[in-house]
Amino acid sequence: MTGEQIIFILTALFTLGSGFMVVTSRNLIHAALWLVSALFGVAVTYALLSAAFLAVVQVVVYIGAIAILFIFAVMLTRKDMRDQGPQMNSNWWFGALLSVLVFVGLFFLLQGWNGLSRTASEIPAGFDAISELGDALISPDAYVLPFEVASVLLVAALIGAVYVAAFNRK
Amino acid sequence: MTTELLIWLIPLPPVLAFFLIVLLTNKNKALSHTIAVGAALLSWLGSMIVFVQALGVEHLGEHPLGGEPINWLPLGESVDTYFKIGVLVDPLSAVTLFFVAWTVLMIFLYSVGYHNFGQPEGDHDHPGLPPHGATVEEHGHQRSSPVGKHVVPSIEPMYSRFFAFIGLFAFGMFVLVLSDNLLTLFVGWEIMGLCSYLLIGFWYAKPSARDAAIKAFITTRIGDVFMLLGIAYLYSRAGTLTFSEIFAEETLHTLATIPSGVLGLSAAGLIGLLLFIGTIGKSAQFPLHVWLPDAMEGPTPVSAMIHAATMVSAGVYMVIRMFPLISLDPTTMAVVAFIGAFTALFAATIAVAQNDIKRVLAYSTISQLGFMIAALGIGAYVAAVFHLVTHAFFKALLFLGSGSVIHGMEHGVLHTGNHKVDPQDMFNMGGLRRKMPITFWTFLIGGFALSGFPIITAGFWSKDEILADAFGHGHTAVFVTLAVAAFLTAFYTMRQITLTFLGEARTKEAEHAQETPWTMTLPLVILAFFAVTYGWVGIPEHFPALGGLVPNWFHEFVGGTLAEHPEAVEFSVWPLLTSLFVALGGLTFGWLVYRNVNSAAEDRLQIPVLKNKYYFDEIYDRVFVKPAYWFAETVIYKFMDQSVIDGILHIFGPVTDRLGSAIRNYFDLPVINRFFGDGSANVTYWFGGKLRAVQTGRIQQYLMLALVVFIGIGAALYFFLLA
Amino acid sequence: MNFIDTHLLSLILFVPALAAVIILFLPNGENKLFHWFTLGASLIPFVLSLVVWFRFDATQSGFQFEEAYVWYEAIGSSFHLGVDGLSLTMVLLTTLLTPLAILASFSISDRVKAYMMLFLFLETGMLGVFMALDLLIFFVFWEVGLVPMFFLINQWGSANRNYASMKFLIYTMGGSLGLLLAIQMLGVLFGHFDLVRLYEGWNSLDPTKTLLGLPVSTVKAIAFWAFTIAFAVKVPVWPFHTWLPDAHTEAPTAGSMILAGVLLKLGAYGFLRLILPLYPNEARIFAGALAVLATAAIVFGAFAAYAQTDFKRLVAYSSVNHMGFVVLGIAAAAFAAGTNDATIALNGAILQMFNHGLSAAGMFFLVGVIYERTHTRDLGKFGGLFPLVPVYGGILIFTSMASLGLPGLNGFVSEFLVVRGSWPILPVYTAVAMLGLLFTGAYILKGIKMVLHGPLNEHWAHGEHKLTEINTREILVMVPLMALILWIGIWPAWILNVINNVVVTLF
Amino acid sequence: MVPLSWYLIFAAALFSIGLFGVLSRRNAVAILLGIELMLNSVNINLAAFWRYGDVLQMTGQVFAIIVFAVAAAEVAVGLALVISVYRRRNTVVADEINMMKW
Repeated sequence: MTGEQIIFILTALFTLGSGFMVVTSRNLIHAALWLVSALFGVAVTYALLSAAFLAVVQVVVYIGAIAILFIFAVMLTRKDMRDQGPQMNSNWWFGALLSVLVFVGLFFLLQGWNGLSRTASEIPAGFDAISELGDALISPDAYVLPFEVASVLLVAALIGAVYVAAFNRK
Repeated sequence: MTTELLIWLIPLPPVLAFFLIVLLTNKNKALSHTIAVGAALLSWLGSMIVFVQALGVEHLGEHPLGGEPINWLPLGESVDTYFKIGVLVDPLSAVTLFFVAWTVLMIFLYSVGYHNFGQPEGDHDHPGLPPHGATVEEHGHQRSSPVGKHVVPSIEPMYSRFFAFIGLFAFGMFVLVLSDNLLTLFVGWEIMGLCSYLLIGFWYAKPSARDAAIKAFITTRIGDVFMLLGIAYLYSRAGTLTFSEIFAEETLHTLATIPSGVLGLSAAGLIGLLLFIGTIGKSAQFPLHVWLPDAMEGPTPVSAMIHAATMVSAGVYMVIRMFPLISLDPTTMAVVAFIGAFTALFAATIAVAQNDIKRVLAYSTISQLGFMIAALGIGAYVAAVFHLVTHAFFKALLFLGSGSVIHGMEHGVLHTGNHKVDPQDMFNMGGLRRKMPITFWTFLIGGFALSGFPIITAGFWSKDEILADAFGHGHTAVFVTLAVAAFLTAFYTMRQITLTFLGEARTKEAEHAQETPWTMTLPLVILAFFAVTYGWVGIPEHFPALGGLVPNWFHEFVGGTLAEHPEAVEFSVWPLLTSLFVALGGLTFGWLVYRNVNSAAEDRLQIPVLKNKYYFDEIYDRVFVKPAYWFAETVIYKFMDQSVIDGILHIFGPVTDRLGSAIRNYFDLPVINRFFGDGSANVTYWFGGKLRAVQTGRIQQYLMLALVVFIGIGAALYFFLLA
Repeated sequence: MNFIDTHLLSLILFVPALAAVIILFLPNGENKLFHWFTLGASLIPFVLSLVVWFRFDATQSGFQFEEAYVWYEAIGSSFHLGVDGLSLTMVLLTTLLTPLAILASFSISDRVKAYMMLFLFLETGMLGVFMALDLLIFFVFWEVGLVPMFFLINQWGSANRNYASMKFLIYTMGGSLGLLLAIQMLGVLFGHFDLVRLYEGWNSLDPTKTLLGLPVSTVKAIAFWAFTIAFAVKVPVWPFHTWLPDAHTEAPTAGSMILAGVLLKLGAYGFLRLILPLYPNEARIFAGALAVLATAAIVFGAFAAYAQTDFKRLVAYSSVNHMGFVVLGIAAAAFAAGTNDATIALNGAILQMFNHGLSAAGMFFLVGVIYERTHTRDLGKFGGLFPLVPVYGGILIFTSMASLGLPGLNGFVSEFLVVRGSWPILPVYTAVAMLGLLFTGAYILKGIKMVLHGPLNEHWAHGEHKLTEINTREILVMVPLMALILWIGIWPAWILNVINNVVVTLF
Repeated sequence: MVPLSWYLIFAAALFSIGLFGVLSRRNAVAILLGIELMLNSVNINLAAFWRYGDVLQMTGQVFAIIVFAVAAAEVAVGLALVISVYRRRNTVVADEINMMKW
């Protein structure tokens, strides 16, 4: 077992544990904070995968923006924060069963796939993943269109969110 | 102008007058009667010219005037099949034309006076009712002081209309006389029928006049319908309706030999019989005589005279015209003779008991027409024509005379103002000879002619000829019947004269009767002239003393109409004696009986059965009119149409309705609607109701459900497809 | 002009329909405009049909002014128009009566627009039947004529109009059901509906052959009866006549005029156009039955008319009576086709159709005139009106006499020809029919007696009920009718030439 | 070396946990949290396939970036909705937000 493997396993366990806490903790603030740690674990995973840019974006966008947004939302819906009743609905067991089923199903599917054992390809010398990514995002031959669409989506979401949440609406 | 064209033109003036008066001048009385009388005068003039020219033609019977007929109706493939119409003046039409032209002109002239032309408008006169007189104020010498009120006859409100009608009537008569074929003859015949309807019903607001008009039209129409059949039959068998072609020898021969299949008659016999039924209607012979007495409801006596003296002659004219055809079958001839003789006697017996001055004349007309028919039935062709002509003159004279009498009486009624007195009832008259001398003398002449007063009157010669023919040809039964009828004729004529003119006035009104104006008396005088002189053209050759003085022109001339010139009957003294006896005896007897009778109650001949005309009107009403109406209304309309046919139809409605609702109630509703329609809806509804629990609105449950399905489908796909 | 020359019949046929469409776009409520526009529009076909009449060559046999257009090629039907003497007479009658009927309906003030449109469509429908030389077209127009008349009765009729209009519609529809089937059968057999070619092909069919699995004679007999019943209902032949008094009585005046004047002729026209030429043998076999029905129509029609107390109903029944003579003539002609008697009978029958069109239209109009003024048709409520309305009275008597068949007027000529033609062929029936002729007189005189004659009913003499004289417009309606009645009565050759020619060549 | 399967199984586990959160939590905000987990697991997969596939093709990373953007948008709108609902109904319990039922 290599060191990398050990690091991966630790990271994965940490992430999954945090995720488990996200979905199970009674206090929503705690859940949000557990989310932050789970996202952090995912960022580490990106780093393990040599996707440095993704790891950075994960930290900046997810942890820095989205997680904070959650915390704000939790605070804005304060009443439920105090609500210490059951955080699970009555069908939680069925949800759990389904989740396990999904996991088992996925696992089962993965078992039958022959590409599982492949190893990571070598990164060529002088390969600059970030600039390649930048090129791909803005190159007309590549993904400029989805990129632009994503930006439009963000603008729309921005306006939509403001509109929906605006206070003085009747 | 050629004679042919002139003949064509003779009927036209009266019909033009009719249209002119109806369309343009009906408001102007003087203009209307001027047009009408002028038209009659023109026709008269044309007729006289034609008559004189016809006299000048030798063998007129074989070469009648008339010229080529014209094509009227195309009836088939070739030109030959055209129905042609034309005019014809042969001896028969010539003599008829002569009396028609004269009498028509006289009627027109007489009408001017009769309808009180020149008199003021009536006080309460109303169109459709006879005029009731007008009150005028008589002024004395000082204008401001009226001497008194005075009622005078008032002018007829529908004066112009009357002249229009008689114009049309004259047209019909001329058409009838001048036709060279049976169809146009029938046209004229029917036009006269219409006019008689219009004229009898002239005072249409009087229910009696209105009903009499209808009765006349319908009764004659019964005859007409048969006649139309006869014409159709003749046309289909002979292929023509033109007289000259029908009377061609081979045509007659064919007609006489074809059996008709009815009563063993030959075609000619059946045709003759059918045509004769037309005559029975038109000439008011038994059993269709009932209309003529009622026709006296028309304006007295002008239209009455039209019916009695002119139109009814048309019927006789037609059988005389068709004599060559009718004489082919002895059975038909026997029927004709029987009907004629029977009617002659039958009508005479009724006439005896009538009190209305016009009704007596009406029945005497029926009776005299019976004489002619009977004469024809025994083959006395010339005698029938002769009597037709003389009768037309003297009967016209009598009717006009009676009209004059009534008119005079109406003067009296207006004078006394007692409108309850019937100016037509002879028992209200008496002694009029002093008040109305011209009327009296002319009426006397007419009456004597009717009775057959020997030697001087025309009626004697014609009637004598009929009796002589009957006797000479061995028709004893006819001879006896006619002799009795002639006796009765003389009797009731004298009764009429006695009651009307002789003796003393029986009422105040009769005392105040007045002679009528010249427009009425002038025709009387002219007709009286013919009533006397016309007989002298037909004195038999072998008549004692007189025979041979004047040639028997009439026999020669009229006999020429027939292909075979009829032989004059051998002279025999018995019929002469008989006719002398019945005429003189009847007259004397009548005078003897009635010179002292002063009221209807004293008249011993007022036998109910005679007075009521053998109850024919009542019988016909019960047997034909009422049942016909009952049949029409109850059987045909109410029962057959409304109950049976409509009943059947109305079954369709409910049946379809029931069928429809049955299909709806027992198939559509339960099967289609409830089972399939509502059923599937219910099933869906039920499922929906059950499934709606799923629709919780909770997003997580939806998600779970979606996942379940997703997993299920995914698993299924995996295991069944990939494995 | 060339277009007009070559499309005369189409123009006559479609000008009314076109005018009806134009009326649709005229402003509402302008009653006068509608009146005069419709009158003008209906005069155009009349003038054109006069042109056709005068250009028509009576000496030629066959159809003239023919027009044929592709119409429904798949089933072999073409839009084929043409006239011969028979149809031309009827076309002239239609185009003459329609303007008069429209003039007569100037007194209508209720929904004038719809009324006038229906009338024009009605004219197109009727003309189409008379002109069609294709069975399918014939049937289409046959039904087209039905619909406007239904609405005219149903919407503008008097009290019992619903019943009458339904009876009219259902009866005629029921009759034409067989007609449609028979036409379809002919279409299936021959692959086309062209009448001219059918005339040639139909009678040359081999009688031993089988058609549709049935012997030819059976097929023919079925088709014959289908046609006969359809036309018999329309004529109407006794006992299919009871729709007629109802429909005529309830229809508005102008509707009755057209109904009696033209629509009844459609049935008789069908007999002459289709049955006699197509089924001479069947017609001969069944002529006796037809004659019985015709005689029944004549006699019972006259009796029923005599029994009426409703003036309009009386006139309506007179139509049954008069049309009976048409059928009698047809029956006689069918029985002895080819003989001179048959020719005469048919001449009479066709002329009678024309004549009855004139006199019945006139009579219905006159009834309408008095009904408009008094609002009653009960004969018992009139009486002695002659002094109040002398001109009307004169016209009524004149027209009644034409209806009665007085010689010198038109009815006599045709009735005489029918009697003359039928007597040698069907003597017994003709003799019995004479009873009807007698009662014709009785009911006509009854009508005159109850309306004009007798003591004056004071109700109509004074005050608000005072009867007013017939006005100029109404006289104008009657004048052409009366002129023709008199003209045909005195000199029938002008029209009989045309009729005679077609009778000689066609039958 | 870490085999690809480890990443995939890790991502699947994270996905299932997120799914469990989405299906089971009462609080709407918590549901959104679960969604974030699921999105992240997807991103892990994308990155892993990039790394274990053709490195020169940047498709995986590009998609991951786009998922970031979508996630941001989703969270923004989702939270806005939650807040809006909270204001109106005074609750963020998903079970109580059931206006959409029949």
